[in-house]
Amino acid sequence: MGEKRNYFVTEEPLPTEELIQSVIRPEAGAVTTFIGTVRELTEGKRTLSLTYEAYKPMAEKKLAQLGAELEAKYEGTKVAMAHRIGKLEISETAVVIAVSSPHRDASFKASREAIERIKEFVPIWKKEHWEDGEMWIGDQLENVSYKDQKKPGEEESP
Amino acid sequence: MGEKRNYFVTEEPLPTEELIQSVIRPEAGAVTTFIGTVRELTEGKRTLSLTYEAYKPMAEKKLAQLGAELEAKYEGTKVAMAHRIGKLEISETAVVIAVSSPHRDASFKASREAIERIKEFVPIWKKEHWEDGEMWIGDQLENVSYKDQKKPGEEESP
Amino acid sequence: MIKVLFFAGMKEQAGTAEYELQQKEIAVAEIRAKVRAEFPGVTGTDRAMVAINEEFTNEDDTARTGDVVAFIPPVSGG
Amino acid sequence: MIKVLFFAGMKEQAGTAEYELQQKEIAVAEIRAKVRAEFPGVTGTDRAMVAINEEFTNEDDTARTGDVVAFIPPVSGG
Repeated sequence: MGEKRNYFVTEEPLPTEELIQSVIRPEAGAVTTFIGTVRELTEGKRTLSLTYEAYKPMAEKKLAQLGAELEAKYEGTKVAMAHRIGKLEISETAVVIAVSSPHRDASFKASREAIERIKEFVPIWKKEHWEDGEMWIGDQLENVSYKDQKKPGEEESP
Repeated sequence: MGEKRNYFVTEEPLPTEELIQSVIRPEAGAVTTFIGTVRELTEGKRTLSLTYEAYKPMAEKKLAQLGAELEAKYEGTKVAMAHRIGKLEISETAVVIAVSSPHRDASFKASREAIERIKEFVPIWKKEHWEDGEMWIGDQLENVSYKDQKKPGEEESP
Repeated sequence: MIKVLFFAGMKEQAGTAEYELQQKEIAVAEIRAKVRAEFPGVTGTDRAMVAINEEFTNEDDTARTGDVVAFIPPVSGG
Repeated sequence: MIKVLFFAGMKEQAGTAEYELQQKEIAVAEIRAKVRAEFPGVTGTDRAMVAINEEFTNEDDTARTGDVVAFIPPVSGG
């Protein structure tokens, strides 16, 4: 499991280079990074800005748990993940995931899984601001219900 | 196709952050980065350092051609790639690939394909330095022969 | 006393980020009912996950005095 | 005059990064034969790709005066 500083939620711009450096090691030959940026157009609708909110201590804890799980699942990987909160403009970075591994396959798989799973259960929410209104995303999806499901974050059987 | 500065070979440390910034755009929501670093151990053998050599103008041209091909194949992607040459120490960065796209799937696929194809046909070579000797890599692989094959760099049929 | 936290749209609808339950011990299903009664304008109290002390729970888990309960509506980070 | 470039292990074996062919026009297969004769200590002249003016070639492609030919042994960048 990575050091605490490898998993954090912050109002400051994300230190991409620092996160990459935090996973580089002599035994690693590959680092893959996923960076989520604020996209202007979603399904033809123009976003002006986003506001992210987090249940910060739980989000950091869940990021760390997810990182530890991925490090166990993908051999030789080291993971760092950070999410920004507050108001973000178009093209600003909302999330950075960095994964190193001896060989590239493990890093690609782990970073892909990391972003999928952050979107499933890490307690962070975004509000989209448009010219004609704003909305918390996620909440409007009538087909999303956690009830009567397994707890989010529980790993599927392999 | 990206600007010229998006594809280069240099003796200087690679500007990872700059390459990432060069592909970030309002219409992109995802950036994936692949960073190749010098690994200390390969199949149990300890590397002391690496020396990379390139046929620089051709390597830059091939990187640009590859980038343009990937941008055409994976919709909405923008690509930047740089390779360092000269002597590199353990954990130093040898190659950086950055790909942005509106949605993450295209970026992940394009960056994965980029590194695979760089290893196939971009004219760059590495010499490994060990305690007990050194060797140009690639050249010793008896099963690798370009003769009687299609030209490297030619795309497979989809 | 048990602290209850709201986030995102639920926080806006509730008009507050937190409130307090006076119970010494209360099951998750009951917490949902209490919140529904206290904040009729808050939608999604059934749909949200409930966390106790930063861990997701099942409906029959119980919060006790000193615990922090959080309603986690469908997330949208990343 | 046609310039021929060597890289990596081939350059070390040849003891030079480039040499010149006096031909006005010469096919890739013939270039390989010339280089083999001129540099008997260089291995991989058959195995290497040959590029003309920074593009990979086929065996029946032809280099002409002013062209730059490069032997590209199996690459190992990345």
